Amino acid sequence: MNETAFRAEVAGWLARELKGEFACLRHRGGPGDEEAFPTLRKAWERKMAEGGWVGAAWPQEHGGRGLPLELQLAFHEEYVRAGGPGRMGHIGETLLAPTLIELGTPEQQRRFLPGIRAGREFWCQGYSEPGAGSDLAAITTRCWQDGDVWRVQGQKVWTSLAHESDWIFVIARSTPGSVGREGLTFLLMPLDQPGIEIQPIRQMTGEAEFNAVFFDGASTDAGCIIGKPGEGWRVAMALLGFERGASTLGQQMHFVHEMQVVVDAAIATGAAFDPTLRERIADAWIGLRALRHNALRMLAGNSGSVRPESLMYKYAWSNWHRDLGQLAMDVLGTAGDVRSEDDAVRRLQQVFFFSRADTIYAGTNEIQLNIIAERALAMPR
Amino acid sequence: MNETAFRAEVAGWLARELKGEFACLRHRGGPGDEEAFPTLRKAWERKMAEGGWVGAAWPQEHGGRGLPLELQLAFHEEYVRAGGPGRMGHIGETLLAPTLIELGTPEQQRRFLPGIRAGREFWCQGYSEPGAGSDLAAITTRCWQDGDVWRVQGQKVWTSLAHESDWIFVIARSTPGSVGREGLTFLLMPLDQPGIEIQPIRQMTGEAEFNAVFFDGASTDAGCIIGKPGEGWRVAMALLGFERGASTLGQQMHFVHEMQVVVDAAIATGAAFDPTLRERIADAWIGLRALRHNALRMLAGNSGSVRPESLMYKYAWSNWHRDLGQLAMDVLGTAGDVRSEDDAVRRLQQVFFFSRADTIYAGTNEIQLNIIAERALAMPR
Amino acid sequence: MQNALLLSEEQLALQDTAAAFLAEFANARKPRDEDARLWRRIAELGWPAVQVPENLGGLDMGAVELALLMEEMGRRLIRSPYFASVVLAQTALLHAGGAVAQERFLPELASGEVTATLILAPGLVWAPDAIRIECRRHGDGWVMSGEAPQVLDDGSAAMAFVAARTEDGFGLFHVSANAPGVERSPLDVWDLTRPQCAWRLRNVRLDPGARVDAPGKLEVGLARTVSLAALQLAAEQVGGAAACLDMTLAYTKERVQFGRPVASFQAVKHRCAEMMVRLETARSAVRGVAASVDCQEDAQALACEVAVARVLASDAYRYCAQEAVQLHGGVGFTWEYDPQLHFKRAQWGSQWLGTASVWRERVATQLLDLA
Amino acid sequence: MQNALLLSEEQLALQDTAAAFLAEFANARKPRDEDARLWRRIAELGWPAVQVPENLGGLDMGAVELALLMEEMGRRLIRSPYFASVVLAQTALLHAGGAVAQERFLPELASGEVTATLILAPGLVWAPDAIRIECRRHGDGWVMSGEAPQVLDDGSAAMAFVAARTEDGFGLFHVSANAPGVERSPLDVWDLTRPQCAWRLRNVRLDPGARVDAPGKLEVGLARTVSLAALQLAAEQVGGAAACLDMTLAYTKERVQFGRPVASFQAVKHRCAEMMVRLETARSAVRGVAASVDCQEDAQALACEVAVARVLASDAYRYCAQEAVQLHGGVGFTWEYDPQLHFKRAQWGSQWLGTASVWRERVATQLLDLA
Repeated sequence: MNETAFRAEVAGWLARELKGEFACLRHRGGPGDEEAFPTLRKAWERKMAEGGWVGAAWPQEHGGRGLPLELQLAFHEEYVRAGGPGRMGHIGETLLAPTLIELGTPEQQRRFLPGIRAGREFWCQGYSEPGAGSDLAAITTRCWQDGDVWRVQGQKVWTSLAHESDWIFVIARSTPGSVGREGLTFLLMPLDQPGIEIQPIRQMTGEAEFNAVFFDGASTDAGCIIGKPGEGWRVAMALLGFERGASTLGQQMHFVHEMQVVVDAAIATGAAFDPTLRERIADAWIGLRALRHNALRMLAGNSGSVRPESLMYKYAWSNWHRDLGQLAMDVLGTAGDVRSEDDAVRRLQQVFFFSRADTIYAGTNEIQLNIIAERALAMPR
Repeated sequence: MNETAFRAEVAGWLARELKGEFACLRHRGGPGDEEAFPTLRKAWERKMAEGGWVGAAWPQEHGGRGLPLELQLAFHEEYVRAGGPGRMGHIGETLLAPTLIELGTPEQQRRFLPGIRAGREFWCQGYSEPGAGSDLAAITTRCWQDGDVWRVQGQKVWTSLAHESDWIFVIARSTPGSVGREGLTFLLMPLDQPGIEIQPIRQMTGEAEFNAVFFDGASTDAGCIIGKPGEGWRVAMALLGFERGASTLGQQMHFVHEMQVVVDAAIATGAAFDPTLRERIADAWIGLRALRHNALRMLAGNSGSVRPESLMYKYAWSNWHRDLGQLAMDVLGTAGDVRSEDDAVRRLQQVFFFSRADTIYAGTNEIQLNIIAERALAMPR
Repeated sequence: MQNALLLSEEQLALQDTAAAFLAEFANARKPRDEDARLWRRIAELGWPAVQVPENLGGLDMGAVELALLMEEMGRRLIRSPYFASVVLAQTALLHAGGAVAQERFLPELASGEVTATLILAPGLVWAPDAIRIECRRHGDGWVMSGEAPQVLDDGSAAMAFVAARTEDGFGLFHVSANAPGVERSPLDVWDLTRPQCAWRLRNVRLDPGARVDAPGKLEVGLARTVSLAALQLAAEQVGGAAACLDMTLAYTKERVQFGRPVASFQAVKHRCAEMMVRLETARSAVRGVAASVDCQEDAQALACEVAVARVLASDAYRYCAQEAVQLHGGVGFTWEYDPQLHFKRAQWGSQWLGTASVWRERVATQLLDLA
Repeated sequence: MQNALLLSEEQLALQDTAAAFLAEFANARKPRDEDARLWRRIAELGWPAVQVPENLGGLDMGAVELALLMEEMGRRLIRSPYFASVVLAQTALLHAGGAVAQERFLPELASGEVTATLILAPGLVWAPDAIRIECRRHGDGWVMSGEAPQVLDDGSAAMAFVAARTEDGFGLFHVSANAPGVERSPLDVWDLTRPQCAWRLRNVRLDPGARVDAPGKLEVGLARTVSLAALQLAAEQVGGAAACLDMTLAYTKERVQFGRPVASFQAVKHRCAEMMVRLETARSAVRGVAASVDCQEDAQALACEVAVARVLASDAYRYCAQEAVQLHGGVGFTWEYDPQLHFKRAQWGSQWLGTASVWRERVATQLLDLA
């Protein structure tokens, strides 16, 4: 399909649908704002599914449209340009589904993909534990087979949107006494069962979009493990590999929006005349353009086997975003002290506070630098 | 003695003596400029000695004037304010002499202090080796007693002014097979002997004020070791402890002079109107004032047993100085590309290049941060 | 030359007492209705009196003692009217106020019976052009109108000293919080340890004695007030930065990942060392500047000296708070752990009494433009 | 949408060839009299022709190919007239020159038989107010006078294209290096890989055809020249930064202290990782911008895009060179090890064609003032 026509199709659909009851969702949701309108955003997911936009990147045989990379990019750009809300279904659509397609059985694919594709089943992620953060392989949550089912005992933490999800994928230790990356198993678990308790974790803003998830003999049927028992680490890492797909450019379009909000605020407050803030605003814009160039380079994939631009991408965007948050507050000045109902101010305050999590979750800055040093630069452990 | 009167005495003496043949020495010499007029600066040391200014801080029984701390500070401030040249004798006067006074025998004191006090014997330092830089305890230079003398075999490196010195103090391994801080001995060696060869090390400016010193069975008589054989590490560290004395404020007065040269250059070049450079100039001035407050706090000594302000002082001043050098070049702009005969430009270029050594010698930045973390913050190794 | 950085026995004792008291009574995590009780204890200790002259019921100490107290209060994130009433209002009265006003207000402020706040241009800077409140002659007295959208006041201030525009210049006025026409509403602030109110003044009638500035002292006095308050804010920030480092050390020494305490990783060690360097540099600056300000007459020279403390402490606190959040990992981002409290207060403090950029520019002006 | 960052087979081959050739012929440590021989080899490879149109004897490639070559030359610290003649002089002719001048000069410049340089305002910026050279009508021709105290010219340039003030504006003129009145003296520069000369012009007679700018294209063309040259400087800086990282990795993996390779210390690892992040960010920016400039018509938009590459590459090179010096420890500071060569060139490059601050301000103007 011609890209221009495709962009027109996306933009046209969004212009028709993202209004009326959904109008209030524009530029809402996403990390730092997940508590905004969760029910309505689930309805929006079903609307998206009806439009054929959920799983559009999946192969056609799995219910997708098999969109090539450049159209995926075009879709994300148009979506964010139109103010499309943060996606409730993205963990299922962009992380679990590609993993199922690559590593799941045909039966698992038939069982789970349609619910995701329809915008009706929502997923969350059970990786980190209180004692296994940066050291993810230190997982102590246990699992074992018990007749027709697998059971899980332990605790996961930092689970975004668990309270709004139907399923969780979990990595747990199936070989008693095993250590590190060995002896782990990757399970798909329904959340609505007596053996699972979800507790919100209050974050520094006072909101709670992360959760602790407690498993007390919770069960799932034996067909719900991906890969073989003991292969969980490999599956878990394959899933994380899908994080650097075309949706990174969608994330960047959110950043473009935030950047514009900062620029508008600077013009409004007079911060635009402060030499230091001018320079920081220019640096933020420069950094954002560089993120885009870097993402395109990553997607072009012609930088050899080491692919430094991929290994550094999470570090680069999270620190850029954190700096933007600090800049935003400095642009607001003392007015930033007060919780605001103004959409622009609220957004900037969210960026300031929530971006502090960006450099921590999904591999802290420190872990990212270790990874770069060891994998990209081959420095000794 | 009244401080005001003392300052007048110092200033008056300098006004009388630092002229005529010595006029060209004003603001010359010191790290980065040690190749300037070495012979004349030695004559200046003798002049200083005649004026009673060499060893003025030493106790009177060792030929000093027993100046209290506040008058030492006053001396250094007046000296640099008058443009007093970098001191050729400072390693003997401020490092070796206090060590001899604290740990040397009466005989050693009688033998070495007068030559230093008279501005006639010059000393240099033999600590680092090619394989023992940050890891100073990895010393492999050997020494052994051979009848009435001790002999030394090995290589020292980064020895400032060795080619202009008469004596070197050396730390070498006296216990064969010992490792680390054990089995080392601290020796005083005459440089002018067949077993010693001095090779200049060309630094990035093209000049050579550091040297490599090769010992091939070089000898010194048995009375020339400080402390007992095997106690060398303790002596070496005691000597380094004298580096944070009142002379730090003298060093700061050199920095005050350099800061003023930067400010003058910024006004002359128009860099003063560049918002970024303005801010950096202000930051440099702020950092310099903070160094002074920190040094006074360090000398007041009432911050408990950990003394964080002492442990961080070397890291703080060396990084401040390095930043000043970068700022100076940015103020000069493209004119900084060309080697200049203009005193002010030359000084700024020296600061730029030579300050790169500041964060390396006498404990690199990295070693300084380790020391801070382990000693001041009690973080585990 | 006496080394000004040498603390006396009395100063060290004051510091120790404050540290012990505040460790016990820290209220950042306690309900707001505890605040009044803490304030009574602080008043009993005499802290509101430190900088007030003896003849007005004060202890007649100097900026060094005040800074030592502020540092300890900053370390414990104390929520109290101290900053507004002592550091702002008292300082303004001491340096811009007339003798009559000083005699009228300082004794009760020194005793801590009542508290006050200060209203200048937004952000508490001395910028006449930005003053939004107007005060017109009205009979013998005055009538005042205007808005101060953000005032450092937890709602308990009995009065504000308000810099207002008059028909022929500016004046500093005493306004009682319960005067008719004064409307005060609490703001929903991020930093819960530093409450703010909006003050709206609608035709507030003031008696003839409400104008408190001494003739000819207003501009210099308020400029000096801002400098001295910025120095004390810097002291508070040093205490906060120290708390950030301490809690980060405690957490990383305890937290085990990859089979060893996080504090044993060299990158973490260097980061903590860098925190210490910035913190202790700022502390040296605050101590050194505090020891000199009481004899610094020239306003511009005072501002340059204060800039050293203000810039370094504000930046150090932001840096240390940010690092505390980061080095706590996941929990650093939660409500339950303390890094977030410092993170918010560090941001708060960076925007009031002039940003670091504003203070740097004061230094640049002195060095580059007036040379 | 074709991903502009995808390099073609031909581009990858050009890069590989350049890397192999330059690894062998790098001349930064060789005597100056080797330079001419290296230049002949470079000319044989056709590199001076990359951006010249085919009909003028060129290869008609674009900014991407030129940037790939510049990156490799930067990595090897090549000392040659390439930057002056190709990146500066050719670019000026291509964008500000008239057809006659292009036909006259580009073929010989593309062949590498002769080289040229460019003289604009000091520091190679397009700032008409700062142009110090004057050119007056004289009969049919012109007479030029003035000084260019620092010109990128190793003494071998056969000609300079000089932006000069005329009676009614500005013009770009061809000046032969051996014309009477031209006095050229080499400068004693710190960065020996980037030689400079002072040019003094005393009543230099120019023939009528010496004015080379196309009517109406001077300002836009020279602004565009500075932008495109700044992009290529950025490419060179990326290569230099990469060399700094590579040599630091090699040294720290080899150097043992405390019984282990220095590269195994986490703090060193994180520092090298940070170097890589800055370097690769700059590289992505240079590649991305190079892929778009040939179709970017608007001068201000072009400048903003180039600013991304210029700011990031200049800062990354300075950072990586500084870190290379530091992480080499004592030897990093010596003449014999290469970090100093990069350290000097990084400083050099940060000051020409507009500092990072200047480019940031261009972005700020576009975002904040023209919005």
